[in-house]
Amino acid sequence: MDYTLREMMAVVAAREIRDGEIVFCGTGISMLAAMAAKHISAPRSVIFFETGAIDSRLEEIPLAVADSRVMYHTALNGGLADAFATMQNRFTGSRVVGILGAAQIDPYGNLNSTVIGDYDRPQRRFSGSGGACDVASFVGRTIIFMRQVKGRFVEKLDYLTSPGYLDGRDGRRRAGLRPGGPELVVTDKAVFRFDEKTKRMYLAGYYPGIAMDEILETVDFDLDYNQAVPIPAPTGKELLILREKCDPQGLIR
Amino acid sequence: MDYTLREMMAVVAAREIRDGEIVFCGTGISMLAAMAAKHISAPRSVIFFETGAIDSRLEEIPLAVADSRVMYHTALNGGLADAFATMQNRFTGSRVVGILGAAQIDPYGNLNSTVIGDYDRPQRRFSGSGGACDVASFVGRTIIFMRQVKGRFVEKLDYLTSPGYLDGRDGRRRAGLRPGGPELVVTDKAVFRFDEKTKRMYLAGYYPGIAMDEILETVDFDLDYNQAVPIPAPTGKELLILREKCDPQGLIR
Amino acid sequence: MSDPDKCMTMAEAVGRFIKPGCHLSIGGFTLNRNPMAAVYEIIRQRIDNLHLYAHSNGQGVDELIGAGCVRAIEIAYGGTGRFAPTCIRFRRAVESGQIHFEDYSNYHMTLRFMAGAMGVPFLPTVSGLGTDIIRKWGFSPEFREAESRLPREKLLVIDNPFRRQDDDPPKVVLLPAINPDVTILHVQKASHRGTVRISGLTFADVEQARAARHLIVSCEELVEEDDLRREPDGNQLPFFQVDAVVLQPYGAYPTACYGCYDYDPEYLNRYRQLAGDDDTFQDYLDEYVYGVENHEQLCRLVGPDRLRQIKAVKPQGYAAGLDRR
Amino acid sequence: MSDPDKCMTMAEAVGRFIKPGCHLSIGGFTLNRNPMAAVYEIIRQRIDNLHLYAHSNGQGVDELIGAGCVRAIEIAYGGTGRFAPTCIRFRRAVESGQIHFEDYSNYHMTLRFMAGAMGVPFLPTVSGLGTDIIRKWGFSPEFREAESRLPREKLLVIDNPFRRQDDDPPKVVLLPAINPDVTILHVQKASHRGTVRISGLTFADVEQARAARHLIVSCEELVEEDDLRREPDGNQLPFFQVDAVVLQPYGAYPTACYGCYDYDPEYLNRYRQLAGDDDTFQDYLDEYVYGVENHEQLCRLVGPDRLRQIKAVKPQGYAAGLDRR
Repeated sequence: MDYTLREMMAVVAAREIRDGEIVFCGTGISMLAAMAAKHISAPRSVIFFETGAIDSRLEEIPLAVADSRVMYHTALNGGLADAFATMQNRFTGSRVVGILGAAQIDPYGNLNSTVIGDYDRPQRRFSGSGGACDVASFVGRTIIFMRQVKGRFVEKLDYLTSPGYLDGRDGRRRAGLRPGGPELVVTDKAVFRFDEKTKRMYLAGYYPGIAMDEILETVDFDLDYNQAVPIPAPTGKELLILREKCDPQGLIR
Repeated sequence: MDYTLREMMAVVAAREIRDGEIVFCGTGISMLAAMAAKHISAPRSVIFFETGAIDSRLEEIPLAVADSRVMYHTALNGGLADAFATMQNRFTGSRVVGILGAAQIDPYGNLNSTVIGDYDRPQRRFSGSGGACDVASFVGRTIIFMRQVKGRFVEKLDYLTSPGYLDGRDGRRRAGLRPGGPELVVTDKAVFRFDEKTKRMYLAGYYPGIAMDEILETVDFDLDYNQAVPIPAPTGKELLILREKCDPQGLIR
Repeated sequence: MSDPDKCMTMAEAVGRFIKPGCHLSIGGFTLNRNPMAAVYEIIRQRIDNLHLYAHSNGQGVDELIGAGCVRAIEIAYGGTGRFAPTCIRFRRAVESGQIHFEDYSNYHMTLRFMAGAMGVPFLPTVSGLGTDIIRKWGFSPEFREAESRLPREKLLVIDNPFRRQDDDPPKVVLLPAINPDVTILHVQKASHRGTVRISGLTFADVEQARAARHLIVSCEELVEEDDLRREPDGNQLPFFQVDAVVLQPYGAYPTACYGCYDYDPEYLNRYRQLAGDDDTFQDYLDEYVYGVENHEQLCRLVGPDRLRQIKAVKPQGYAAGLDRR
Repeated sequence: MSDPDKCMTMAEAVGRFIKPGCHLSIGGFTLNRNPMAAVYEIIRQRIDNLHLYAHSNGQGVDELIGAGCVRAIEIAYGGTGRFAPTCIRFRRAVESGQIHFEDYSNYHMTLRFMAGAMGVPFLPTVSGLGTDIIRKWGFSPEFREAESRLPREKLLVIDNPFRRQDDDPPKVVLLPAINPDVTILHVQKASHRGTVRISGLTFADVEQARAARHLIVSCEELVEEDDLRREPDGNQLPFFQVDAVVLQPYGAYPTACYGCYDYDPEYLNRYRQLAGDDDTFQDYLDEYVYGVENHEQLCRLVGPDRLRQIKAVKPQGYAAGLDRR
């Protein structure tokens, strides 16, 4: 295998980004995916950071969404208030695809990036929402990066930081949220999507060389895996884009 | 008399502005007063426009608060949202003195700049609030310019555009407004203030050469005039400032 | 950078986006940066029944009303500074019952645009408590009921649910969001893609732009996207919020455009005179609006001398010493 | 222009405005423009029991917590990008129950500062409906009751009173305003009077500044007021909102300051290692914070070579090619 699993993940997500979309990115692999998408499938997509940078010229990969690298040659350098308003805005928000990550995900694509254990006195504390809850509440659709390890795909989150489909079906509508929600979960082993009606997660694809069991044993809830298909490995061109155009220093890889 | 009544009005108001205050101005005579204050009593006062200009270098008198002349050499060129937030802000708002004008005033310093007659089908329509209602709601104190003619000082306004003391005493508090309210009314004949307790208007002073009757016959409500004192005419220095520094083209005079 | 070029003529932009009955807001303030080329084009295309949202957008609003394009207006201030302390055709239309109207304050209207831009149903303020702006509603219940895009309430006063201290406000006024079908701005610079740079005060332009479904931007100068990106801190709107870009020198004339030209006192004084009477106002429209095919022709009609007189100087950004009587 | 000169040293500014128990917010975001010189001075002056309001103010917040200055924090994100996906001392303090904490989203915190800046008791959003950010409150009722400056409710969900159309939001979340005693920013340029110019992203600095009773601004460069006024469109804060101006080159170090210098990967990597253990963290503080008298000395301690490596280049505004592993 001449690519890393993180490269595979970035490519799989990049392929999903549509031309002309506004791509909300966090740090790390989500940024790599958004950068790659501009070279692969979506040359007119716009990279957009919650810190207020729009369409940055990313000559080097930023190590945080506040990295000065996101401020260079932008269409606009605003602030948080502008950025989140653009996502909450009824006209622009629906054109945004958000890329998120989390510590835990449940069958309906809800995310936990706050705590493992009790909220008040957690076993393990994470960063917290940042803009994730906002993005998940506002935008047209989201793509979620997860690590495919035990304890991450759980029946019930320890803390629901960012809304997916809540309790499924029209759960978002009932809670007062807009349409939207996760479209795709990308891990280091597989890809998951959500049933159109029930909004429950199913296995949609698995990577070359990954056995089905490796996936299923990490998922703590009932999972439909009958629709799963093999996902093609990154092409040479895709890898070249990642390595030469997006992250030549290998900071994310 | 070697000065116009408008000059007298501008000087009287300018004398009231305290050093270091942020002076909210409208067009016309209020701008002249604010400009003059910087040369007379309040060199460190800051002229501030609802359009978002702060501390403009007014080399020529603006003919509107959006005149490009207010945008030159400012500390900041913002917008309406910034300007009104600065006044509504609990820390900066109390440092602002607002200068307003109106078509009608009542005994408690409430102002009408909207209509004479019925609101829906008025005899006479005026510009409406603009920022006046906001300023009157937010800032530490206001100074009001009025013309001293029949029909302007009325028992009951046809439309209450901008709050003074509402129905007097703690009327502002009862309505949910902050402290503040008008401190001074300056007309082309006289100066009025408000009783500390009842918040009702009284005659505080009259201009040189003005007979008491000229004032009283224009006021449609009971007016205490026992505390009225003569107001000194503009000094030569004050007139020089107005004519040479503030409005050399005589656009307002 | 391969986005479609959004440039078009004003006639195209107005024709494509502004329909009869459309909910519209225009940028600028009283006598500065009103998108007058667009206003005149709307009048020429005789687009009517417009629902206008205005804070203090003086001259443009008055001409749209005068020309009969406006059915209803939500407004804070109908004035054009010293040239018309109360806008003349606005005043006449209200006094004669020709338009539906409803009054707000400038901050109220700003908050309403902000709410629309932010995608929230309302924003709060403490402005206006105890006033008739809160008590008296301009639109009738029937009008509101029929116009399904309007909120049922002009505004609402609620108790402050977070009140704890004595000096916390006991009540707040909630102002409903505005989302116009179209906002039109006139700015100094824009790129073909639509990235926008405004110099000087921005008024409520940015909020109005972001609140709208469609945005038309006319500009004094069409510049390369790269030029604007060399100093992105100075830009106000990203390209993806703009639908049409119109290169329109003197597009704010006869109002001012900071850094480019001043307002034209002669035009505005003449307007005031002619607007005072229905017949002479019709003459004004016939000569200055219907009588020309586009804004370039209006500029030729007033002539190069006049335009030279109002040319802005540096560093002031206005026509220093201009005779403004 | 005769305003009093607001310039003072960081020791004076911190000593004068920041008191034990004070409600504080700092500017910047994760690893950019944190007012680190001020943070280190607060630690050196051993000011404790601070109530911190943070969105994603990574490095500065983590060091204040680690040094024991913080009693309670309201926060959206405790991370410093790739150098610490979860801030290390923050994590430890929460896991060991050393601080009171309460979670919000970044937009929630931004709105709370905006509300404070605007002088309204709350602002609305549709973010967070259905989540534990709304259901689970971090501060206990007793803590809230005792802290009379906190709102009684973390936030409130209400029905949208303007709902008319099906696609209007049925509910909104109201976020209570924050008005810190002090906000501290680090910026590129300020004048003696206090007029402020920030280059690059402003994050939530302007809202945080305007929400506060007192504002301390440290700057890379102290410039003439007139210089800033030649292009006032680029300024963010007027002088009358600023209480103290501190000339502090490298005042954001080891975080970045766009256009001036980058973050220092070596410092931040070392910090991560040392912060992971209570003893080595104490060593870190002893050497880098308590062991120096001021920020100039810290800069000397890390040495000119390191500062040269992170120097920003033009036009990028960061240290192009910097080894950031």
